[in-house]
Amino acid sequence: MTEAAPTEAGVPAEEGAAVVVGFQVRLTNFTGPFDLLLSLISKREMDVTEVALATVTDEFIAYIRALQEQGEEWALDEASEFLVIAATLLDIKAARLLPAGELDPEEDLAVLEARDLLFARLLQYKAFKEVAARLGEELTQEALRFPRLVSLEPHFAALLPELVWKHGPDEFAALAAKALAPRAESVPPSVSVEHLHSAPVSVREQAELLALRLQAEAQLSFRALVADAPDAQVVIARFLALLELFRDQVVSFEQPEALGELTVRWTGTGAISSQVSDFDSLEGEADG
Amino acid sequence: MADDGLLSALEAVLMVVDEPVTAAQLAAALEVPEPEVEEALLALRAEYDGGAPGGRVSGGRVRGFELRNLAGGWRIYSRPLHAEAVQRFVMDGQTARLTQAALETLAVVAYRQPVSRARVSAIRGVNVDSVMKTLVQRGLVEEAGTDPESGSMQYRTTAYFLERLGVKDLAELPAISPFLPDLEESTAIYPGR
Amino acid sequence: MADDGLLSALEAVLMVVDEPVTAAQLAAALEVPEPEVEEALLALRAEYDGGAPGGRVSGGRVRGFELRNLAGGWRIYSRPLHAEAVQRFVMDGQTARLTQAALETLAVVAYRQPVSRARVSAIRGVNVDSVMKTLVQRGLVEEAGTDPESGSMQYRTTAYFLERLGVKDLAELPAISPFLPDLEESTAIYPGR
Repeated sequence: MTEAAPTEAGVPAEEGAAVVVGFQVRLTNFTGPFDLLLSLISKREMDVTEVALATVTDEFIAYIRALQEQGEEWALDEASEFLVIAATLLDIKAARLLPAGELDPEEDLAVLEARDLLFARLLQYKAFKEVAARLGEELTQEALRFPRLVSLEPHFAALLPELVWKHGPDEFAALAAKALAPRAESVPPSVSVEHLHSAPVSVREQAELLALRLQAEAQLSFRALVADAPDAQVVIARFLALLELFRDQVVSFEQPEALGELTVRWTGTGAISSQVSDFDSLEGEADG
Repeated sequence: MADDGLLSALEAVLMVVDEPVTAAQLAAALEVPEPEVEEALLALRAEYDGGAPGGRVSGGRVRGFELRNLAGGWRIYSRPLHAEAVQRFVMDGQTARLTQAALETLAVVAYRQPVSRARVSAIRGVNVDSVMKTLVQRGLVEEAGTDPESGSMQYRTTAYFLERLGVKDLAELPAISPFLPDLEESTAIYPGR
Repeated sequence: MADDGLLSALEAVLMVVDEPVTAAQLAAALEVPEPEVEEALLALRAEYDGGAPGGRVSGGRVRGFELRNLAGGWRIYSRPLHAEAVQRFVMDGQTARLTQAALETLAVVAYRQPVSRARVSAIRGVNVDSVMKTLVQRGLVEEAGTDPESGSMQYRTTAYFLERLGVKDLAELPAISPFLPDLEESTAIYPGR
């Protein structure tokens, strides 16, 4: 993965770009994962296509990683939304790295569906973002006009009908409590768990497990490595873990023919690399 | 064609309104049929804009104020050309600009209303609870009852939003991409879940 | 003779200011010498009264509003000729109920008095100028002198408010949560405020 974090994405900053002294990467606050994704895609002057998504995945991951390293205080629930997108991007990328047909048809379909849904959501967001910009311009323009809003002349004011008043002291106090309550912005951020339908699987843990097994056996088939996986998520996690280990150059793959048996060989020396996964360290943030 | 007496009486009432007022309300106060009031309002608007009202020979000058039909009612505004001068006298927080997050949330509510927070969150990809609260507090968005199916609170834009935007009703909002997919709330973009 | 640009700018300001403004204030805001402003104000007044302003050939119609110079300040009022129509409008049109915004503003004044408009705006996160005006007009709130430090006008509730609420004095207002922080900061959806 490229380590270059994106700088200065071409999207207006919200409450100013966050800059921490001593850190070279300048980050812009985005209003959400789609905002970031669109910005990355437009920076590369590409259409919203599969190619674009696969290419920007690394930058997307790098961006959220850089945010973390910078100690950026972002709302945890927003972080988890970023992670959902990141996970989808990674799945799409992973699918592209495989020779056609490697995934079983069901999983393949799932990746395709995820990709299409991501495209659709991204397009939807893009449309709203564009129309929001127009609304913003119109609101700004409209703010140049001031309505006539003057107090009634006393002789007219005297004609106002008697006020209908239905609040007792307690109701009024409740109203005051509400009006004086700290506003939304002061409420501590809470983590949304709506999208978490099942326990997350740690890619890092799976990588460590695989590394131990591979170190012990020197080489194993992928089939053997996932034989004890209880569900599809663990299989996916192990697959992603292998990609990470491959990146770290501690394993090599051998596959004599398409769709044939995939053999994984341990090529690393010394202790297991602790730097297992970008993605996983983020996941730890979300579920920890 | 509206007579001078009606134009003048309308102007007198418009001087004391503090929110957009409908032709029907004006008709009731003036005891004149509503269509006549509507015609007179259009004549006044044209006149303030420098046109020649109802059959007059020559137009007048462009006035420093304008009559506009917004958010379902008529109201007098200062002309944008003079905003700088007016601002020195009217201390008003109205010019505060909304952040991008607030604008996007407002846009989704405007085009998808009535809509739940969860649905807006799904479209924007982020939690919108606090932004929505602030929009409600600013009077741009209001609660619109609970959805009978899901039981979740629905939100819609207010008349004040229309007024701030300078439009008469929701149909006047700029068109949004016609190819916009109308995705349901699902956030299940993650495969295998 | 006053040019149309100056007349128009003056109208813009006069249409939206609530308090009478002096020729000197207008001259400063528009960056025009005071005698020119005075001349223009007289021309406007004559024009609204149906006269031919500054050398124009023919006069217009008598407007439903008039420009008056009271106690050294200028302000636009509705013309007394139409008082009957205006009265009918005020009596039917005005809602006899306080809006939610007015109630909440009143609640903040009641529990934080004496308090300035700026402070109430900060607490509520919205501009409260016009609702405060309504509350004063309704006799529920009154001016309570200026704050010696900031020089801003302070507001307090009136005896009429206590009467409507059904309590004898302020001490009888039910206590509200003692844990409420006294937050001044303005809302975070507006950048740079």
